[in-house]
Amino acid sequence: MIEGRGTGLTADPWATLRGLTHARIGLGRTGDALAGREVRALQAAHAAARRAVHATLDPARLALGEPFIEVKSRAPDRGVFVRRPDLGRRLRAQDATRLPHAPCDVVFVIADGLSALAAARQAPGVLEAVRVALPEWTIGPVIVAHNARVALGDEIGALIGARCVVMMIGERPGLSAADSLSLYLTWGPRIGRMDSERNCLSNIHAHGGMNHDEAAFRLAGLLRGARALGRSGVALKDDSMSARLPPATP
Amino acid sequence: MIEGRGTGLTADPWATLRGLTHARIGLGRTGDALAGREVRALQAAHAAARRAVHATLDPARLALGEPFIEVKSRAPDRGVFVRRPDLGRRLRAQDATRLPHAPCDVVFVIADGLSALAAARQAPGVLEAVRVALPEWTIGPVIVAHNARVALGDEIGALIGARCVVMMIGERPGLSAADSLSLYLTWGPRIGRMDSERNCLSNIHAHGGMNHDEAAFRLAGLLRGARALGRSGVALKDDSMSARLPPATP
Amino acid sequence: MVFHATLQGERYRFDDLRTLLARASPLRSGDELIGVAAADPVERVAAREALANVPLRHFLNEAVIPFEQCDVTRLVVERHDAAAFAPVAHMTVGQWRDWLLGYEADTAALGALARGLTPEMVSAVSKLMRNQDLIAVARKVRVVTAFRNTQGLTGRLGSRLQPNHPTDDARGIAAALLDGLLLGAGDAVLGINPATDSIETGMMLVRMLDDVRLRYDIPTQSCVLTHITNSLAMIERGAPVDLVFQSIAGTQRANEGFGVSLALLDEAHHAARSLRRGSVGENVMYFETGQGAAISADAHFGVDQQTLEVRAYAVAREYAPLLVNTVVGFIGPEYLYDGKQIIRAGLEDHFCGKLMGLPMGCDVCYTNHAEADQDDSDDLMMLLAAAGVNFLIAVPGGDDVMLNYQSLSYHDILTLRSIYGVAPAPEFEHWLDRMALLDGARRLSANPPRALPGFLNDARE
Amino acid sequence: MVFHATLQGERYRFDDLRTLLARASPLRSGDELIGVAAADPVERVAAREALANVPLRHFLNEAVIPFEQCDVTRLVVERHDAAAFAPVAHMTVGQWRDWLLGYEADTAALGALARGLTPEMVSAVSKLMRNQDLIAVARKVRVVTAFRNTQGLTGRLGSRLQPNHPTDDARGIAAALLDGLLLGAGDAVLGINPATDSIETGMMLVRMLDDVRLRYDIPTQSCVLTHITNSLAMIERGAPVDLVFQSIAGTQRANEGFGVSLALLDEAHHAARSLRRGSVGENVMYFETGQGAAISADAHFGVDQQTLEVRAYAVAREYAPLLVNTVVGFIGPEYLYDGKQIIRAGLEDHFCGKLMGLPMGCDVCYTNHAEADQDDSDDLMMLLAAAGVNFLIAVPGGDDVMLNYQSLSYHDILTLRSIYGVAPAPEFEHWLDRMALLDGARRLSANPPRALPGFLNDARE
Ligand code: B12
Ligand code: B12
Repeated sequence: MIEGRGTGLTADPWATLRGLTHARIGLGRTGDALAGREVRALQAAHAAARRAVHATLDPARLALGEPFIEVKSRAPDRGVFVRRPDLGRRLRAQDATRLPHAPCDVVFVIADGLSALAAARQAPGVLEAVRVALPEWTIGPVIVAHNARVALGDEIGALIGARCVVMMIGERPGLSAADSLSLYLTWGPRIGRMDSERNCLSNIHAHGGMNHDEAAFRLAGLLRGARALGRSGVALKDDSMSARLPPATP
Repeated sequence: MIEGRGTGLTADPWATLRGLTHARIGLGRTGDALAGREVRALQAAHAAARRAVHATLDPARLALGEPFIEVKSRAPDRGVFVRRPDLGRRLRAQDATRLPHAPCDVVFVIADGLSALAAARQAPGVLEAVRVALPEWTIGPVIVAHNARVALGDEIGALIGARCVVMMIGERPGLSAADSLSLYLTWGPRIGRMDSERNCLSNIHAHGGMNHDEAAFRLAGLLRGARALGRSGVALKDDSMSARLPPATP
Repeated sequence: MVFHATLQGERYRFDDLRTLLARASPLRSGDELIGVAAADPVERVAAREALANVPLRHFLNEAVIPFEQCDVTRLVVERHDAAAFAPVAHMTVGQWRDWLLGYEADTAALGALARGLTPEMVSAVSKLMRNQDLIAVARKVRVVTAFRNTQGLTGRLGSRLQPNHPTDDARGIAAALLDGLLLGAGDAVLGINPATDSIETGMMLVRMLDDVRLRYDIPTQSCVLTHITNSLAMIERGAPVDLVFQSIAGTQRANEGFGVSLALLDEAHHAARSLRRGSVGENVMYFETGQGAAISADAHFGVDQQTLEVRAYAVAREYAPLLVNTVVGFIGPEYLYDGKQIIRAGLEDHFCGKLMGLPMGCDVCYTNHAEADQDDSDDLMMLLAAAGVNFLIAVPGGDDVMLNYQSLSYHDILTLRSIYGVAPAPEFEHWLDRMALLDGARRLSANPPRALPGFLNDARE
Repeated sequence: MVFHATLQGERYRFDDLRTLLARASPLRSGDELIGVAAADPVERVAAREALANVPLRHFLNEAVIPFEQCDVTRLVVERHDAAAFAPVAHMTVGQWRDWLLGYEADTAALGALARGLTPEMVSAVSKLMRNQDLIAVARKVRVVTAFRNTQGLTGRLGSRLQPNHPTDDARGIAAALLDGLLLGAGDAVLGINPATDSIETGMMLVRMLDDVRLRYDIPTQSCVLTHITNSLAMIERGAPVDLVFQSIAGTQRANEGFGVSLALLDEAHHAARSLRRGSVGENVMYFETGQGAAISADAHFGVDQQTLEVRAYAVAREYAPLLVNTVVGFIGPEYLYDGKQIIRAGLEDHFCGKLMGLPMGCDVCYTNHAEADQDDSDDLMMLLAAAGVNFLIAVPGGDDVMLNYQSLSYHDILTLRSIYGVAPAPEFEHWLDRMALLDGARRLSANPPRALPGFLNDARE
């Protein structure tokens, strides 16, 4: 009754299909249940993903090649951060007063979110590509934020005086990708913005996710759309796919 | 379908029986389930019992009327105590060196165990009655022990040089009695004694449990038996019931 | 109104219904986060005692969120059916709890009650219930809905097949879809969360799902779980949309945070029904909810997260959905800290949804920042099966590679079928038979990809 | 032997089988207490990987506690049945896990295996199983035993009626006994834990239980759960002893701490059987076990508490018991910290006991110093019912007023009967019928005390 991956005797009929997705398809089965090796593989991935949640962001290892400003939210550590999203959405007092007022079109925040790994691995690459895609935009100082939630960008953007803020933030780590980044774009950032007033690009990572160039391309499209519309959010759609042929599926 | 306690209309057929036990008999029922008021009553009792676990023993309020020696186990607080029975079975270093060598027939230890309340409410009364019941025995200094498990008596008894140790210790709090005391008697106390080498009298409390005089009477019987046998434990039986008529059922 | 209870010699005071409900709720991190949880277990029990004595009628007079500030409150008030409420109108919350567990409260009686209940009543009574009570009552309720098959029948357990992919790659999704179909999942819905917000991608996915359905003549429905405005756009552009999806919450403000309004839901409901794509029924909406959403959107008005959740069900039932599921462990430990809180919330949500008259399903799941693991999911799925849940969500191997969390696997559904003797929707079961996917003992065979030939035309099989 | 595994680039080493088993065990406070738990979740998974690769045969060569130091080890070695072991002899632990879950491993195959298994094999495989696996396999196993009724049949769930009293007051006990019988509990055993250690009191209680049984002609068995030496004394003095009870543990040393030896158990077994009091069967022993007992007695030899628990089952099966139950949540948070650990351990114990060939029941319970509550008990009782547990313990209102902990209530057994469609032992069910305690729907009526007239002769009824 055990079939699927690695039974050895017959050629695995799932082999080709497995190349199409990182999803756990065609798994070995016994009776109604998953084969033991799959259960253990999932447990191993779980243990690793849980470690990733508690990793911290080391700006030195970002290799940004440009100056940046480091800020922290009001959540003092990773344990509190996980339980207190409210604290992760506000700058601690000393950082709020320290941020320069430097009006610009857009400010980018590299934020740990729930995966510092994601910020470290994806954000610099995406940022570089975005700069190229937006030659005419004035871009504010890069901010590196610790223990940050998406809405922390609202306060940062407002203090800087940016027309738009882009949070480049680590998503909750998954089993297949513990380093997946999202970009959250908020036009007219200020404390109290709702999620429906933002747009999102997610799943930026190297395990079958969106690559840096694609992310930058889509983000640039969204930014231009937001500027034209005068706002971001539900009314603004990601129609970058129609903008070019053939559609990219990495 | 709801019947039992307090339905009002018909006389409660369980009323008399309920006088015979503190057990939750004849409870209201609905469908297969307990009536809601019984579920809530249990939850209320649970909340109270959990508080009792974390209560601490205040020797001043024991009103012992005689000198006593206070000792602590190696468990620094209630939280650790609950998780580390090994620490609750050994004296902390400074107390081990402080205890006098004072050979005697029996030493009594008033110990919080899992209910400081039980020790406070029952131990002094039982102790008083035991003294009366054992006029010929030499009794060592009373010890008051914090964060103590039963086996802590082995070390205490050995250091004092007592022929026997009696732990008067708070049992895990129950819903109906959060202040139930046990007496554990160990002949020839020394570190490493097994539970099969002790005897136990339990459920000493005022909610339908054993009263202080009864406990003292039975303990005296066991102590005499242990002395005669030269040991305590499985070989020694509590046959105090046969020693008198009528049998006591408080 | 002010409520009181005396417990263990102490007198407790609760300033209003909202506070009383919050203090009576089982411990959970979301309520702690917004500071409405009981200070300790004794206060919690005192609140339950006080709550037990509140007449159900009182809930018709005291709103937890003012009428003027929230259209969900207005909806509840306006749609309250006094006739349906009549059988329990004279009861307190405590008496009602006992009535619900009584033998007379059978499937018919409970079904007739739904429209007479407000979310706050239902939330209140759940707080007086142990886990076993939530299960025992919920299993007596049946909510049957239909589109291309019939969901919610006795002895049945539906499953949503969720073949997500991080870049919405059509072939990657098809591979995961095939995996699920071969394992007998997908009668509740073939439902993809698209990774991107692109309407074009959405159209492509809707078409692809519909093609598969037609090619193999599968009696099921499909859904692309994009924002409702995108679904409307897709319908306008002629895409074959079966079900319209939306995440909803229990306050007007939280729904605004999701970019939706009652009017928008109404519009979408009508648009989807106008397509007349159902064969055996006309339930066209699919909603997801989950404790914590309104708190996360800072739109909670000091109401406990579970009461807010049940208010979302009041929104849902306006639109006669085919499927509603709580995402329970999905939102994270910020709101449900560990396995224990997730299990309790899953049972509450299912119970409350069913009582409100919804075809409740559940996404039995946990995130990697929560204190939970597969054992907790195993427990919850078994308990929900005992409670007669309408459907459960399943993904390949239990790992969603796009949403980054662990749900059930297709295999878990098989396990539940064996242990609880339940089957998928009858129309779908018949299809499994027709495609020879079942063995002699009516168990899923070990089906190689070629059992559904031509699925990925150009992938070698 | 030394074992290795490489996980996420790191190489892990486990010095011997004992260590490997301990590191592979799910997290629990008892293993942390003695310092044998895995250092972190990654090491735990690595240990499981290594364990999966250990051939079952290896367990016949490496003892976790030396042969010379422990009579339980000797018992296991001497009684190992190589013929019964043959069907799985070529497998690794990992392969065996998959085999157990496969469809071919049916009731007959699993039953034939029991005597070929050592406790360490069984413990090992349980560590590779999720909660659902423990349930799915256990429910395939049937262990049928009998005395005055038949326990363990398919579709049945037995219950122990536990009418304890803090001073062993005969009338107080009778009142609680009556309560339980009227609620249909007690087919597994009418079993009193005497508060005191007095043989005379024990005799009084045994006689009282036997009187009740005879007066109402109840097809069940009784037991006074005193120390085995007391039971022997009672038998000698002519008391009507049905079952002999004893707490047992998984090492010789721990059993010494309980004041028992294999020889003593043997003596008691023979003494009880010689009374020939059973009517439909001759299983006369009743054992209780529970994770943590050997650790508490400082008799663990560095072996994890779950493996030690399964070793206790090897002791139990020597004496063909009618009933065995783990007391799971009873011993306390020192060994099973919270609801999650208790639930997991309950499922493990049931699975392992069944696989070893024991008629496993469970005391679904928690103490007031544990991080657990009724919801956890509700969950575990439901999961065990799904797993096909032989019997569960029940006390009035779920509150044991003598042992100071919360077990199930008689009502909980009714709930399980409804939800899982199970009934008490057939002989006992027939008796409930005869006494007109069931209603038309075969549910327990609301029976007033007078339904069993004359129970407490002098108490007004
Ligand atoms: C958790 C989550 C939710 C939760 C959010 C609640 C919470 N407190 O966490 C719930 C279940 C409520 C939710 C709802 C929705 N979500 Co969502 N969600 C996620 C998820 C799984 C993880 C997000 C994360 O890790 N954030 C990182 C942490 C560090 O930041 P945070 O500050 O704690 O999280 C905030 C944001 O994540 C934000 N958020 C969550 N979803 C969405 C969606 C959009 C469009 C925006 C702007 C913000 C947003 O809510 C959080 C609280 O403010 C992602 C998938 C992924 N791989 O990232 C999808 C994802 C972001 N969500 C998505 C969608 C579509 C939605 C919905 C619009 C679905 C619908 N049709 O209604 C709704 C409404 C969102 C809204 N406007 O609020 C899409 C976005 C696609 C896109 N490119 O636009 C994603 C990528 C998943 C998907 N592909 O379906 N979501
Ligand atoms: C917990 C418990 C157990 C646990 C102990 C393991 C543990 N680590 O906790 C287990 C399940 C293993 C157990 C076993 C037995 N127990 Co016991 N147990 C209890 C209980 C419920 C609570 C004890 C308590 O709160 N202790 C207080 C804390 C602070 O101290 P501690 O150091 O943590 O606990 C130690 C003692 O409790 C000791 N212990 C436990 N039971 C017994 C029994 C005897 C006779 C002795 C000397 C010591 C002893 O074990 C613990 C670890 O060393 C009591 C009931 C009650 N109301 O007290 C019955 C109780 C003490 N046990 C009792 C009995 C009879 C037994 C058994 C002999 C049953 C049997 N037939 O095998 C066995 C063997 C005991 C032994 N020699 O080790 C009786 C004693 C009657 C009497 N007057 O002699 C009691 C009163 C319950 C009863 N009436 O049935 N028990």
